[in-house]
Amino acid sequence: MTDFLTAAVGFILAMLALGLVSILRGPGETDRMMAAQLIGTAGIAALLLLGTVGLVPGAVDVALTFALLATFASIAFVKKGRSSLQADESGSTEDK
Amino acid sequence: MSLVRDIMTIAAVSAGALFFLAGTVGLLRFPDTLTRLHALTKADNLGLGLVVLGLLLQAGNLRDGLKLIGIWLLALLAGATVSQLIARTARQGEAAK
Amino acid sequence: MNAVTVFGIFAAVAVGLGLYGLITNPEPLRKIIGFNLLGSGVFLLFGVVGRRGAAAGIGNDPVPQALVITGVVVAFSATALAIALLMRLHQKGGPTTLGNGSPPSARSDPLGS
Amino acid sequence: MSIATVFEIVLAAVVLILGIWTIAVRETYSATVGFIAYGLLVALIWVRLDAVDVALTEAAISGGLGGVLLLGAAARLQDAELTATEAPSKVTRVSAALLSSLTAAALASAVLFLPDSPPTLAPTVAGHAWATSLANPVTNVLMAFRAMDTMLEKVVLLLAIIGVWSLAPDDAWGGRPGLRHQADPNDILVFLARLLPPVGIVAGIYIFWTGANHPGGAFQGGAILASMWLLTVMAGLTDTPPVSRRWLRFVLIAGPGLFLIVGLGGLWFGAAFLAYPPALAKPLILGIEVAMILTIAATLGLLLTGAPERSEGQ
Repeated sequence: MTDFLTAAVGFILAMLALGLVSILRGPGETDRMMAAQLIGTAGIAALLLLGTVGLVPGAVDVALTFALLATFASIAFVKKGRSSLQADESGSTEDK
Repeated sequence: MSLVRDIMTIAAVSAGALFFLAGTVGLLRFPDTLTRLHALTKADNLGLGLVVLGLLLQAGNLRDGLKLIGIWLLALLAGATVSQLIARTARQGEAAK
Repeated sequence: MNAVTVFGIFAAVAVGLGLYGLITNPEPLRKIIGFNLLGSGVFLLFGVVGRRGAAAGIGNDPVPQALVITGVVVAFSATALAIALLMRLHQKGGPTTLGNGSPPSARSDPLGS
Repeated sequence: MSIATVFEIVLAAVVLILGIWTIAVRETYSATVGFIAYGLLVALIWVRLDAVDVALTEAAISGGLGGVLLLGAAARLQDAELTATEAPSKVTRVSAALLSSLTAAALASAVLFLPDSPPTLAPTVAGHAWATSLANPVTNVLMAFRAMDTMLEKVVLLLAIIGVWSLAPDDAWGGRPGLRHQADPNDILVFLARLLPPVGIVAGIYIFWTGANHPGGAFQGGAILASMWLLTVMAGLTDTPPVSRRWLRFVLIAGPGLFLIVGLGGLWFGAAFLAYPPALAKPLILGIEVAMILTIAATLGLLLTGAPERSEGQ
């Protein structure tokens, strides 16, 4: 059981890494905004499994923190991305 | 009894891992932002749900179980709203170009 | 090979990476990121040493753990202050690079005024 | 090689690749995104090292809040960055690479050749847990055995916020930090900013409260509270308070202030500075922590919003 769950964490982590590579390479800035979202799901799954494997009950609380902070980071991505888009539109008149 | 539970856990976690695989394949293969977003949020949230389901069977008590479900619900809420926000920003970005 | 070895080597490499980024990246923001990476490697070294000191039913020596928690918060404060300084420099129209190309007068002006 | 070791190597490799990407990528914005991912995933390593308290701190403060801080700066500097093409010379790069690899190699060999009987303070900490009647050893160290460190760290936070505020332009002194965000009632962000903070506040208080006996505590809880507050600010539902407000300044000094008063009380009535009488230890520590979580949440939030930029009326 433990071996299976450890393998599952490893697998999900590998998926997370591949997804991150794809997102971070992504052509647009909107692609990068998904990074925190990806970690918010796959990272939580890995953490929950890890807590069960390593008999670390506190890992569930870390997952809870992840869920909240990853959401916060995603919102910040979107907000900053939007403001930089707007700055691009009206940049020439306002900047200097 | 515990053997049955273990088998169900293995089944659920494997199914969850499969959905993570599907989500990642989608991320790697789909061409533009909106379709990739679609692959990411739907498949991964389902994968997380299945992993949570598998771990629920191993949870020692009610409190731990409720916490697991609560985390999944939080992830769902975040996924639903954040993906909409990102999609809207992507569309605005296209319009601005 | 165990967790201590694997993560110990990882921590050492993270310190090296952070140091490299700190030296070679000309932009101050990148230097701040490099410094944070360096710091996280140092914290992990504490964690690895603490993991070896697991005893009395505690999985990781609590004293280094407490030191690292304090360190993380202090590092965050320092980062926030550094970024505030950088933002102010940017507002004043100063250069946001530390390259050799910028003339010395432009570099010292925002600080002097 | 066991499956656990393979997993650990995979984990270390994933985080390491993120670290390399963060350092090597061209655009600063991408580097900050990579750093957020790195900071969140390092928490997994800390869980694997059985240091859940640190994992919580690293995820919340270093990855979450710290990453967003860098991200905000990167977004603002984006236009300025275009002119910054000055790359260091090849000699600098090679010698920096040499120095960094030497440092890394020295540290790695130090880890590999650590003495066989590791020194540890864990039994000492466990043996003195009766003095506070708290079950979480890390909270015991932070709040009782090395309380001086924690108090001074609060002072560092306070100094940082004073430093950030003092960078305000003259006309904005005492004003509101950060930009004003407009609330669009049809925006889903506003919906999220109404729905999530109540849940997040409960979670933050839970993380704080459970810190007495399980991993958690005032820093981690405070970071979650700060992120929820900033979420409502970003959605435009609330505005940052002018920094000249008296209540705000009171909140900022409440944590270290109460800590100092209790410490002096220990000097007056008891054995030493910051000595708690064992019977009162738990209520005293809880009282300090309640004041601290408010101070930490306010300070972290204000550090993220930066120096005052608008005068009060704006």
